[in-house]
Amino acid sequence: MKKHFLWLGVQWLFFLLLCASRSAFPLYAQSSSDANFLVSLGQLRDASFDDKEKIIDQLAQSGHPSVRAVLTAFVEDRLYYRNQDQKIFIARQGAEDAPTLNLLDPITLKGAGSASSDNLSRILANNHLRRVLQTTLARYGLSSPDASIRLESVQDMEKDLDEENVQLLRQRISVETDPAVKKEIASALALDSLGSSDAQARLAAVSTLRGSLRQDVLNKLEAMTEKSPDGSFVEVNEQVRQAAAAAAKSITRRRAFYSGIETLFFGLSLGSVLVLIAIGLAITFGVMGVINMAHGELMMIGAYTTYVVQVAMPGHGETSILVAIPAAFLVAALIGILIERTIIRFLYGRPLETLLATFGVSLILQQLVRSIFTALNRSVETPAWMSGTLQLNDALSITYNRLYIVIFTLLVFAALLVVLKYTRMGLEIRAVSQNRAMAKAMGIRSEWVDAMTFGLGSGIAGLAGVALSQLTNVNPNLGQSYIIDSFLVVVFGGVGNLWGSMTGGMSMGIVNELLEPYAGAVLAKIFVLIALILFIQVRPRGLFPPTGRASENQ
Amino acid sequence: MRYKGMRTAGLMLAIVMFFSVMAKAQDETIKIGILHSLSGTMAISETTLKDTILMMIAEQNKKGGLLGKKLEAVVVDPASNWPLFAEKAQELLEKDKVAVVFGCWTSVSRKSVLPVFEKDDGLLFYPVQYEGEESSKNVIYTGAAPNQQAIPAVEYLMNEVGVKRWVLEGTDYVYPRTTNKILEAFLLAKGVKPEDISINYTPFGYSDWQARVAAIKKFGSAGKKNAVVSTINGDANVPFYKELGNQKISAEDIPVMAFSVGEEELSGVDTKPLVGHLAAWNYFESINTPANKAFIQQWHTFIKNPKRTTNDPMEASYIGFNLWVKAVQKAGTTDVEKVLAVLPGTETPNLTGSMAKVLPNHHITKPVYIGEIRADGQFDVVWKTPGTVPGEAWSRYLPSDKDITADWVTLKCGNYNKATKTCSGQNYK
Amino acid sequence: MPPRQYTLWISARKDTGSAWFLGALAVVAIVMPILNLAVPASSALHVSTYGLTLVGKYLCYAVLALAVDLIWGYCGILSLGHAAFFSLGAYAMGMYLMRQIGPRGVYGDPILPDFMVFLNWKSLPWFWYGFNHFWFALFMIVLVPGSLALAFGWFAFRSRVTGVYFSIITQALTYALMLAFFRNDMGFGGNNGFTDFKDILGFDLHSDRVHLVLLVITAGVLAASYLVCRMIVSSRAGRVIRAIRDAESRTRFLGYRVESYKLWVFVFSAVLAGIAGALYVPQIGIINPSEFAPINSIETVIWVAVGGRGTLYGAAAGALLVNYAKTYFTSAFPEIWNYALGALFVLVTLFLPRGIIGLVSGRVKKQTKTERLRIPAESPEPSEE
Amino acid sequence: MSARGKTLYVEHLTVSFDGFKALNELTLQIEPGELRCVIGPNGAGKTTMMDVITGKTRPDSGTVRFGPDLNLLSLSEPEIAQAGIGRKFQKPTVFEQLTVFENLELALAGDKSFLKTLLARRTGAQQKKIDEVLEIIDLTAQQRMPSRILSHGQKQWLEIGMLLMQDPALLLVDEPVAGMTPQEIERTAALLQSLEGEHSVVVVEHDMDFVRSIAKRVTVLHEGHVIAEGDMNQVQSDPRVIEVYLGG
Repeated sequence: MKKHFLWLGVQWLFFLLLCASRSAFPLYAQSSSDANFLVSLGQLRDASFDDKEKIIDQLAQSGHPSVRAVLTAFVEDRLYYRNQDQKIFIARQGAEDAPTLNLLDPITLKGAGSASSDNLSRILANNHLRRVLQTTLARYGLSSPDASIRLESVQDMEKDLDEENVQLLRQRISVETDPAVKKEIASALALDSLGSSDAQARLAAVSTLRGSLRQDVLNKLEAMTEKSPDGSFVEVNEQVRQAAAAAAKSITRRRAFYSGIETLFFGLSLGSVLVLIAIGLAITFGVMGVINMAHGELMMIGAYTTYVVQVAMPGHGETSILVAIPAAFLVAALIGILIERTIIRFLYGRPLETLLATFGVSLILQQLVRSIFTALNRSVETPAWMSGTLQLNDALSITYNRLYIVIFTLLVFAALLVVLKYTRMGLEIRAVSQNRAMAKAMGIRSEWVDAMTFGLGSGIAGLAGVALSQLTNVNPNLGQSYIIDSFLVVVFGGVGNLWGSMTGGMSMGIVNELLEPYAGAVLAKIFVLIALILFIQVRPRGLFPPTGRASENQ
Repeated sequence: MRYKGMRTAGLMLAIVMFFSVMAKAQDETIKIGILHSLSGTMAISETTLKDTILMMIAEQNKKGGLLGKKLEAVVVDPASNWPLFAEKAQELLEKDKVAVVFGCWTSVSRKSVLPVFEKDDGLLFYPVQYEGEESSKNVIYTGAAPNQQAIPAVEYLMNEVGVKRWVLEGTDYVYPRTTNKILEAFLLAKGVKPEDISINYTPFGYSDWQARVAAIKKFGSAGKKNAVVSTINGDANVPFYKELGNQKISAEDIPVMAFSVGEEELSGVDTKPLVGHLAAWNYFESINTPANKAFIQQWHTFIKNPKRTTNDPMEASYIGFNLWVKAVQKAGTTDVEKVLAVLPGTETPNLTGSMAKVLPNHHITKPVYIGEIRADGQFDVVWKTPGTVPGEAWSRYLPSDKDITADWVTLKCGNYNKATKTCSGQNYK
Repeated sequence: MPPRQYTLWISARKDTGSAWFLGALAVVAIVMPILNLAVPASSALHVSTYGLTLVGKYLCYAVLALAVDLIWGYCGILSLGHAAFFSLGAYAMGMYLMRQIGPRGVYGDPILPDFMVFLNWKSLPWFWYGFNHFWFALFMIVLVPGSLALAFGWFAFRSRVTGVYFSIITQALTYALMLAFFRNDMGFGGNNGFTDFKDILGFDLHSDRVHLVLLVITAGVLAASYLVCRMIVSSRAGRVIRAIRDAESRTRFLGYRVESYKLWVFVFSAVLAGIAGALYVPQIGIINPSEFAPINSIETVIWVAVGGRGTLYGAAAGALLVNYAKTYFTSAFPEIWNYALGALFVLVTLFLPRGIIGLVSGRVKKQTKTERLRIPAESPEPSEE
Repeated sequence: MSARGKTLYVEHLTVSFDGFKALNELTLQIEPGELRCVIGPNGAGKTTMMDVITGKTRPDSGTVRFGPDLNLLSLSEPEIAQAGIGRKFQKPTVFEQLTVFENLELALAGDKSFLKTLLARRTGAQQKKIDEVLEIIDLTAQQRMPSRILSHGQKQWLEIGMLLMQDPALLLVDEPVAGMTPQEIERTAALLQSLEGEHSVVVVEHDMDFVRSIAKRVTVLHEGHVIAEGDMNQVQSDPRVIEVYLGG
């Protein structure tokens, strides 16, 4: 509570500053201000969205100490009125969290008991209002001690640069200490003064903006170089025009470069998904020669495990996914081992038989999941640390979840290599895959190795499921939509060769993304498929063909 | 000789089994066919509608059934496989002799059963918003026609939000194609410049949205107010919205108006990043009317899950079922001809406080609501049409349609050309 | 009925399996129509039109199954692309039927199919020319799948793409085609494909009689293609094909051009699949890209496996059985039929490696498990060295 | 038969599998009607040599000609077989699913294009030829059995029989007596010798007694090239042979 008052103090200071800045603006007495404040607040109840906008403006003008709190509550859908007495309240938390809400008094901002959400009606905001509220609130944020908040506020204010905002920014820039914020404000002001009547100011603005990468800046600059309908240039001053043209040119060039990088990253992220769904298969199919049509369903099970884990640990949205990774691996692996022990072990040496049987298994698994979880999608939450983008600059940003999936893929891949190369189990797996009889003779329990190998492959499918749950629908058909791709990747890379799957998947992903902007999603995909078919004609055993006499039978 | 006989046992067995099936005895109930996919890709959406109809039937039977008989549901699974839809439709009509069928979701499934219903003179209630361009004697369309969803939605964006630049993003099949075609015609008519409209199609189940969303972002940063009108179908939506959320496209900057995304689709997404994005429907679960409250209550008890959402196609199924019941009571029989005769003009209250009335073109009247996605996956209604909107089978904005009208009362035709005074199309004789 | 005199010829060759198969087929082709027309609908023996359409559909699938059995069961090449050949044949027939609609379409355009009018196409794309003639359509039904198989096979077999690699690229082929046909811009009606057909050769497709005739024709085609396949496999070429399946390079060293044998069989089997598709469309009344789905190819393989590969009649029987099971389960246990079907596949592969026919013909009993494991027929790779 | 009386020239043949030289400047010549035994320790390149001659493996360098003008390296396996070179594999490979009779029938010389075989009817001559061979390989009784149920020895014979059906000018026989009973070995020896003169025969074998029993000329391979050639005695007395082979 103490902290709270401190805040009030800060707001008061700011309020005074605000008043000082607007000479025209009279200072209310506290009590009357409260009254007016409540009145205009009350009007929010059944005002149209347009009226609400006006009211918000009034509230802001009133400069009442709790304006900020109220407006913040409004933008966050926490502003209610009680049905019986129509009194306005701020709720501590959103309605979806709890049936009963703890209320705050909008004037004192002190606790005002609680009420069930049924007796309360929320005051609706729409997109437009949210925008208005944000810019209004931004003015408050401008004086926040936290630089990042200040930055956001500036960015919000940039979205409509009216007189007031420009005023405030002008004042701010003089006192602003943080370089990033200062720069942002500078470019904002420059953006504004592009429209000024003074050619020198415009020229200066252009030169400040030359370094920018922003699309809206670019648009403004390009607009300046265009001719207006009557044939005269929009920008009258020759010199300024050329400066603008030059600036626009350099911005476009640099943006093009970054968008190239972006496409490349898109390719990598798509590729890593392909790799992830394929390497599990590279083991079951490549190493063991089992055409596992249930591979997709194992991924689906991985995804559902993620969902179950998330449900099992409510309130740990940030961490549940980390728990899900080992869980998914285990569940999928166990199911895989079950399949291997009950069905596949009777079918070694008959790859097609495994295709048929596992196809049956995939039907059963799908229906099983459908019976347990219904056919509806399951929502797997994206933890905060995985959502959002890594803003490298105004032209290039990378979404975190894609980034993490790329990393995840690399980790899984590396781990797999280590297991196969440096562990006893890996050794035995390779031994059995190369010469079963000999391995047996050397006392390797090939039965056990088979089970473990299949389990390993299935477990990795489960891991792929965890990743997919972050990208797409978690529903019983999840597997179906990926199985074909995973087979293609494995065959393209060369059956039984992990590096093959890696290069194969990545190159397929990148080619696909490079083509997509020109050919469109479908044609790009078709092209990739055809290219793959032709490639197999040239290299009938894929990128990295299996070598040695053993492979003669492949 | 015995072995040789057994060789073809399989074949014989199959034939014999047919007879056994053909020879099923009929009993004294009114049979109601439910033709929704319970497996395959469409199961996600369609199972819910199957349950809805089952619920309605149970309710009706509690009320003592219909015409003194109990209602009996005949559920089949066309497994999201279009030829199988046709087969199952035929099975319901010819083998089970059902009085009415509630079913289909995708347009192609409807198209594939249409010939069957017209040949066997069955009655189908189709509960999903669709592209129009069709009016069959044997189908009642209780979902929205384009003028009951798309057009009002775009008008809202244009007038209330002040959108100047449009991305029409859709899955590449007939519903988005038609809707976008109508919308494009409409927008151009409203003076939107062609370069301010960008139309793009992606395949079914498209999941790699990163590039597309980036492109939308770029298109949107041209300084004019921009909006996306999404006719993206089922599966592709979740990855699309996930990508929107990740690339931080906020509804304040670029609102996305969706026609195929409802409460159920959102129950599969983490909606926090999507707050404020829009959807246009004729029903929202959040709409606060006694009828709706009761319906939701009933649904939760029936499905034994207080968290299950309701959605627009469910309301359409609800309306369809009640319309049929009313019509049967009016006609005093379940005979399709007679029921079809009384259906136009039949009215039943919908769940949002207005009346759903069957029009001569076999579409119904519906109110249109615009909702903004809420953090809890529900919608806030931010706009609604003053009254109900009558469904139009043929769009007034398409040159190919302007002369065509559907009227099963006076013209007895679903595709009547006013100019040439000829009737063609579905029931061409 | 053709089957009769052939049956004599067959039984002369002491092939009782064929005799029974063709006999049963004759029964279907003769008895079903009678039961449909003569027997009153009230009677328990009456076969409804629904029943007929089903059988018609199954028989089409049986033809497809023959095609797959020939290439897989006898030549050991697992093609997962037969759905593509089937669908191409189907589309060729569909294009003819679309042209037959003429001005009776929704938009009443005398030339353009509705979906083209709808996509604002002004004129008929070149690849639609000629499809208003039935003979041309028939020609295409053979030509299109045939030439695709020829081109594809020529490359694949020449560069010795074998076993799983072949299976996967055939799958890629059909997948690519599916995506292509889903595109509305391709001019094949996109996702909806073709539907709302009016008549074939002037006969109304909605009339039961026409369906009856189609059924009989399909039965005839099935019998004919069965006999041709039988002739191939029982000829010396047939033995070469089996030799290729069992020991490919050995066959090479005997001086046989393995590639060309494979190619011939592949192309023939593709054409057969195309014909099956062509018969399928008018009876089902719709064709759309989902027929290309790779899953369909796999299902076809499964019919053959369930029936019993390498026997031809086994494949046909398998197609009938599995599809009947599907029809039955999807209405009898709509909620759980996938369990039943899945279990069926698993059990058959585990316990009936020679399929149902293997069971009833009792050949399995003579074999020990180890022997069964060695049967190369069941591995896609010719076992050599 | 056009193939008759042709000489097989193998000159400077080099084949290496990733680094390892399986054949190294191998040069040898098989005269028409000659029966030649090729011996050598494991990895001497015996099988690889046969692979190259029959077109299974392509050499890095060197030439293989059949008769003065026919360059085998430019031909595919079937073409080489058609040119009159037959091969029997180390591990007997017969068509397990086919009967003994069918196995032999497939091996019949003649046009082997698809359409021809599709319409082929068995002529009396062919029937006679098959019966003869059945006699020779002593499988007349088993001719209707599927070949998979034959004993190992019988399979070896069937395969040799198939070679005879092809009626090739040159037979390449890889370890014909592996896993045979003494009696069978004897008969095989007799059989191979009976071919001499009519056909050129190259026998690769480990079993020295067997080699001694049939061989006129013996070639010893080591590390991919010929280290000795001559009759059995010469070869056995050759110090290098003793060192690398008999000694080792």
